[in-house]
Amino acid sequence: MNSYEYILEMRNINKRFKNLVANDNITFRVRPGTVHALIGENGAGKSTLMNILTNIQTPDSGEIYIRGELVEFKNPLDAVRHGIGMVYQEFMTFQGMSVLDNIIVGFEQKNGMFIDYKESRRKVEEICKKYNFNIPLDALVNDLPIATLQQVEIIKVLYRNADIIILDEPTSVLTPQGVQGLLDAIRFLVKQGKTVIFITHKLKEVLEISDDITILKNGRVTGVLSAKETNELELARLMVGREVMLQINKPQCKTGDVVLIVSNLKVKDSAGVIRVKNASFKVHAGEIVGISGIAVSGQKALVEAIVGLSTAEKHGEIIFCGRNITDETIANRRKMGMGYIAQDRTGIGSNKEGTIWENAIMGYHRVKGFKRKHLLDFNDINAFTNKIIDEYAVKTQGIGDKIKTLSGGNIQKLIAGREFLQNQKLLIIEDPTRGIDVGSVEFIWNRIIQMAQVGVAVLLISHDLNEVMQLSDRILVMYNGSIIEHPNSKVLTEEQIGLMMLGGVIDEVGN
Amino acid sequence: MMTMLGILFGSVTWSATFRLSTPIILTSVGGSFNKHTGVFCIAFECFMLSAAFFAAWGSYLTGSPYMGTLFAILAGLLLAAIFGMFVLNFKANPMIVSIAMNFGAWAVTTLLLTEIFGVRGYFHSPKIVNFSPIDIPVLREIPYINEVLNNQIILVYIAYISVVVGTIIMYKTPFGLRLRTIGINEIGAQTAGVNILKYKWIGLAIMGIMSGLGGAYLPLSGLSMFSENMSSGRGFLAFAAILVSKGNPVKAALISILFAYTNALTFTLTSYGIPSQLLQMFPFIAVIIVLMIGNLRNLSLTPVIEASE
Amino acid sequence: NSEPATAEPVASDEKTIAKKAVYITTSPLGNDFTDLIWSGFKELEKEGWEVKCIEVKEASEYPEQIRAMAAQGYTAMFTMFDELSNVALDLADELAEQYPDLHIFLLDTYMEHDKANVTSVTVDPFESSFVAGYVAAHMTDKKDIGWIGHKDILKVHRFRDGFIAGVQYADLGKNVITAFTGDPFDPVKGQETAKTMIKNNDIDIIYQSAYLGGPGVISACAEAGIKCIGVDNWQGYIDPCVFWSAVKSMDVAVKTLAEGHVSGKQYATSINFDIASGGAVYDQRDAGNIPEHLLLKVNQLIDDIKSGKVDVYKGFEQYKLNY
Amino acid sequence: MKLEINGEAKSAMLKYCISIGLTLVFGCILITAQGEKPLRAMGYILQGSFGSVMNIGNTIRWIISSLLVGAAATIAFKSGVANMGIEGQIYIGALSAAVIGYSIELPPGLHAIACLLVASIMGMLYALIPALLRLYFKINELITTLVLNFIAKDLTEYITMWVIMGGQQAANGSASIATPRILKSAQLPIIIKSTTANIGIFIALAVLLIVAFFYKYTLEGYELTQIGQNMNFARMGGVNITRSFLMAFLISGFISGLCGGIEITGAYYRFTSSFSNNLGWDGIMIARVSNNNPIAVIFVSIIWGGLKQGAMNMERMTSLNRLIVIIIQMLFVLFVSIDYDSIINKWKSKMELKKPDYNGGMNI
Ligand SMILES: Nc1ncnc2c1ncn2[C@@H]1O[C@H](COP(=O)(O)OP(=O)(O)OP(=O)(O)O)[C@@H](O)[C@H]1O
Ligand SMILES: Nc1ncnc2c1ncn2[C@@H]1O[C@H](COP(=O)(O)OP(=O)(O)OP(=O)(O)O)[C@@H](O)[C@H]1O
Ligand SMILES: [Mg+2]
Ligand SMILES: [Mg+2]
Repeated sequence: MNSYEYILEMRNINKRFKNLVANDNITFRVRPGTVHALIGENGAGKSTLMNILTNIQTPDSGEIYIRGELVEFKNPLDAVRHGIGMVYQEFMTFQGMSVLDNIIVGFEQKNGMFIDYKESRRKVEEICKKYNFNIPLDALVNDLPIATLQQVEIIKVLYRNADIIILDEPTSVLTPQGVQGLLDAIRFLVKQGKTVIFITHKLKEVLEISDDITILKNGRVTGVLSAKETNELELARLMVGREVMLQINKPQCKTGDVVLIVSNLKVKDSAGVIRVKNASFKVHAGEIVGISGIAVSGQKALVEAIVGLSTAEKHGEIIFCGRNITDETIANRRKMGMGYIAQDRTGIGSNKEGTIWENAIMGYHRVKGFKRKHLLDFNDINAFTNKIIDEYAVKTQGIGDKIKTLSGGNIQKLIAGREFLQNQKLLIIEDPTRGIDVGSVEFIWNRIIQMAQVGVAVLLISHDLNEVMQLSDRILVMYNGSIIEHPNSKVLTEEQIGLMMLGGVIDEVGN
Repeated sequence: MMTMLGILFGSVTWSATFRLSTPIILTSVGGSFNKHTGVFCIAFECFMLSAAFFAAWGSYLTGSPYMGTLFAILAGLLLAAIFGMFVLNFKANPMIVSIAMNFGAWAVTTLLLTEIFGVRGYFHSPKIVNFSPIDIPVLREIPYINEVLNNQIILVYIAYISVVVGTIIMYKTPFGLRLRTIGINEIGAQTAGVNILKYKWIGLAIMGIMSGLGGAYLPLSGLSMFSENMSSGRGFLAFAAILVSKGNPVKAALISILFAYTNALTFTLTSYGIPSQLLQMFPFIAVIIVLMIGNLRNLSLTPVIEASE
Repeated sequence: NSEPATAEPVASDEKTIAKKAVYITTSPLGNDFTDLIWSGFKELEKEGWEVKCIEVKEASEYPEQIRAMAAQGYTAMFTMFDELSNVALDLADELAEQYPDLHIFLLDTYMEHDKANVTSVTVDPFESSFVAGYVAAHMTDKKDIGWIGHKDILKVHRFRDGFIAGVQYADLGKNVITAFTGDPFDPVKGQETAKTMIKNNDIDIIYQSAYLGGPGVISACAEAGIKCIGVDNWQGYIDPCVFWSAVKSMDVAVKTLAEGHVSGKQYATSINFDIASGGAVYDQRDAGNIPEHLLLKVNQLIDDIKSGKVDVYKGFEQYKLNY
Repeated sequence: MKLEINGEAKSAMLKYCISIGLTLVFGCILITAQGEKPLRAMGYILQGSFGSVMNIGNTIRWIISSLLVGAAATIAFKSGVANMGIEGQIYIGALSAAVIGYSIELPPGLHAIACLLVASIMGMLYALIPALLRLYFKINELITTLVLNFIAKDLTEYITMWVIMGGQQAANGSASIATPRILKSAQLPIIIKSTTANIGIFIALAVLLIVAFFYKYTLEGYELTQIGQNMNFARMGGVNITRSFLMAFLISGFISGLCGGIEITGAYYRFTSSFSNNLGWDGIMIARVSNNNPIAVIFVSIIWGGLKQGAMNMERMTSLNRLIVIIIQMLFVLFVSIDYDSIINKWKSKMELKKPDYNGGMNI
């Protein structure tokens, strides 16, 4: 029915950042009414290509054809007018505004000079109805769970009449159920005639949902495949350029003494809302305990209380190596051997204005070795920083470089090195591989397992259920502030855990 | 002797409040628009002082306060443009630019005073024509209201109208919605098709125009004069109002009124022999108290510092 | 206006003292009082003096400016207002040693000291305010008279209390209402203070000593249609509502003192250019603004003050300076 | 580490060179417009600031305060404290020094030290107010410190006039609002005769060197830097944020108070109301111009002090107004604030785009 073969065609796109070639003569074609997956390592150039398509960035050279016609965008609005809409990896929500405002901004229905809220609302409601979304339009976006925010973002794109919808790593924040919901939504969108470009690091999803797959590596296209004719291993090889182990072989570790006991922990957030209710669990030396749960079920508050970033309510207890640390300072907890990898690697885990060495010693700068009395000991600092750089393969020019010149994966390796190389007793690790490519994921997973093998207790909190299942000896599920432990969590399937994350009850044998 | 109630609620205090708040309201409403685009600015002292000078000069040259105000607006716009050029185009640190401009404005207006009028300190001339008070017949019949609201110059009414108009623009129009998104999430706004740079410039322009109006009030409210440092810290008060109100025009106006009211009180209280130094501290202490009361719900006995925006 | 002063060596001849006068002021030219004083220098310039005005901005630069002008060979140095004069006094011994020809006149400053090369020169506003008070008491139709100053400081109290003393002396049962604007540089506050005072009280005359706030007070009086008394210099030019100005004839003082110094006259440590020593307390341009009989009374009063028959400080002894 | 210093130093040099060049150009235009010869005027500025021992002495007098306010602002801004209240803290410190200076008798030396110590502590306590408001009420210190400046000026004036002088004439009969003169024993020794250059310069230099050393080599300095750059990062690393924030705020107030104390014991010898205007803002500008680098603060202060001093000489020697120099100073600050790196990069990449032989960056 169409007079064109490709609804979107990007030809010979080139884009350079200083000396870095982000897109090297890329040609990218999408058939109408299909789901087209765009995959590749971190920094392969996926987002850049999409940013060029949405005119957030301008290409150095190259042409874009939409429905067979050459188009030239002058601003992001032009892209929208041509029916291109993108759901960004970092959601583009406006804190403190209502969902409705978030959706309509930039494309408000007008009534003379004013926003016609009535008409706007009617249009948004119409879309919600058509695509089966159920969203409270008057709620402030701050209060919404991530999955809902994602729906808001999708509605936003639909509201702008997009035909080509780009989803940048949409599944990394969702539970399995959430992922299924999203995939269903995508299928539904395609049925309605939309075209979807799907960016992800998760090859399973790629194979499940997409029709065609384009693979980028180092800014170049290394393969265009049909999903029916390929498999995970081939995709991984094309992405990384070598064979990648997608399944970690985790040896059974000997578990030792109890390192961490959390009992009856209750935590309120800054607004006074109870986020953790009577949580109790134990972590042993040499054991990896995974905690999974949908977003805002309390993991963040739990971790903050254990690490000491927030204070728990009086009646609960956190016992670390036999000592009650409920009211201890962060510094003391760290001194006792508690390491922490924060989920937000640039906001909390590192200081982007700081140098590599400044980032490498944080948390341990008061440890003997880094200091003599009150002075910093630069010999030791240099030695330690170089050790991280070597052992954790951090790609950098020198330890005086600013962190902001490192890529996300390298920052994460630096942080991991910092926390792992300190003879810890307990490691609290949040989402260690979020947004990181398969090569680096493999690296970090291996390191975590190594830590457990040498007898470190690991508490792993991840939104990626696959990660939790691959690494953990035991899996705790967090639901609505409570910890649910299944007596034999290793026998559970992804779907069963997913169900628990949503509040379902699974009996002992797994029904 | 007046009763305390008479002083606190009397028409004398309130009509003075009404007038004194005018320059601060005008400036802070304008600055609110800029605030929402996420551009930090404390150069209001510069805008107001320069605008005051040009208002006086314009009125002197043309014999019309309206032309004087136009001069002031243009001066405000020009300075906002200079500020924008440094901050937006040259990526200069807005705080340094603001501070430098504040002091530069004092030096430049003083120099202009010497160069143009050949005087130092102040220039007074009947040729600087003031706005004349407007008599609104409807108000004339209502006793208290008449004394407070009636017979003010047009800028006073414009200030209060600007609060309403500003609020409507900010919260009811597409323009306002888009503007507000920039300060919250710049890239997000960009993806919504908002031309960030354009909106930032518009925000700056509104700030310039409104500070120009605020500055024009000073020489043309009946004084027929310009004097060195005439803005007397009102720019900083406007800045404080914007910061405290987080860019909400209504709240900014309320803070401005608080400043003006506490100041107006002192004019009566000074006749009771209270040392003027103590009275001068009034508005500032009031704003700290208001902030403390406003933040009571944040009160925590175990102090925790959150990174400020 | 003045040519750059080349740093000539100080004349070595003992008898002749170079005719170089410098005016160092903390308050820039452009207000009535400093302008008035500067006009005294202008007179000197006409008679072949080299004159220079230095406006100092911050207290921290005072000593440096004083030393520098001494080093440039100025022989008659006039410093204005107490803060600056205090500093000059502190430097007096040091300067006396290095620049024997230099004499420092502390204008509008009263200070008790023992430095031979320093003379504190006052034109006490008390007397002119006293006379203004006397005039105001006669001119008002109301029971109360207003007075507005800038800051609640001693200097300004002299204006206020002199005025009150004058009103009391007139003995017409009038009462003075006082207020401060709080800020010497803010005319808007001057205006609002006056408006408030006019509305709160039934008055028809305000005497302003509000510095740059003064024009604000005057414009408020003009708008309300009441009369105003100006200060320092003749301020009738600002608005006709200023029917009287309590002037301080500082210009005459400057000229007399500078010329006296070069002609070898020795001065006491303090001098008051008061009525007794020939100072004027009002400007002739205002003479026609009050009824003739009152003018006669005023002139009589001035004569009485001159002859000592009337003691303006009666009841306000703390303001009496020991010359 | 070598690499960082070289790279940053290079771009800093470039920045200062371009700014000075631009300032000179605009300065010349301004001076010419005023009917003076730029070279002559600049000559007088140089002569006035460094042309003779006495002039150097007077320049030093300015450098002292510039150094101290620069240090106070640097500490605050480097550690993430928006202390706009340096001015107010100076006032409180100055008044305290004056009170100790005239009211008690102590041996020389000791007396001066007591004055400075009390001044510093009072400055620090005044900084404690906004610090506590931030800690307990979460009120942004930007507003409170700004407001407390105004309060400090009125408060010191009130105390001087009504409390110390009892609303009466000053001790020598003068009508200025001033405390009695401090005793000889409380005065800082003068290092160059006939000037106000006093040993405060050594104190100020020592303060800056200590600050520089502190941030570069000590644990606490490291922690404060990290807080200034990313508070959440520092907290995650176990840094006691509350304590450090308070510490930075208080040290900043302490140095501001010290500055006030040195002003009194080294230059004025008595507290006079409204004795300084701008010192606090000067500090913020100096710190920002120096990019919060304590060593750069020293150099910028020398330029700053020299300009201030030279400007007065220029005013005395030419028909020019000192305002010109203030404008020139502001232009310098404005030009230094420009981010030349990003402009040059932008410009470079524009030029590169225009290269016709671009082929995807294959041959880099
Ligand atoms: N602001 C910058 N200045 C200089 N170089 C930068 C800057 N930002 C990124 N780079 C360089 O770009 C490269 C990739 O950065 P980016 O953060 O986009 O990678 P990424 O896609 O997250 O990769 P990964 O997470 O797999 O390491 C890095 O080598 C980094 O040195
Ligand atoms: N604004 C920029 N300035 C400099 N370099 C950039 C910029 N944006 C992207 N890059 C670089 O371009 C390369 C491609 O980045 P891009 O974001 O497209 O990667 P990606 O494939 O989306 O990676 P990820 O999977 O991490 O999202 C990276 O090396 C990145 O560092
Ligand atoms: Mg990335
Ligand atoms: Mg990406």
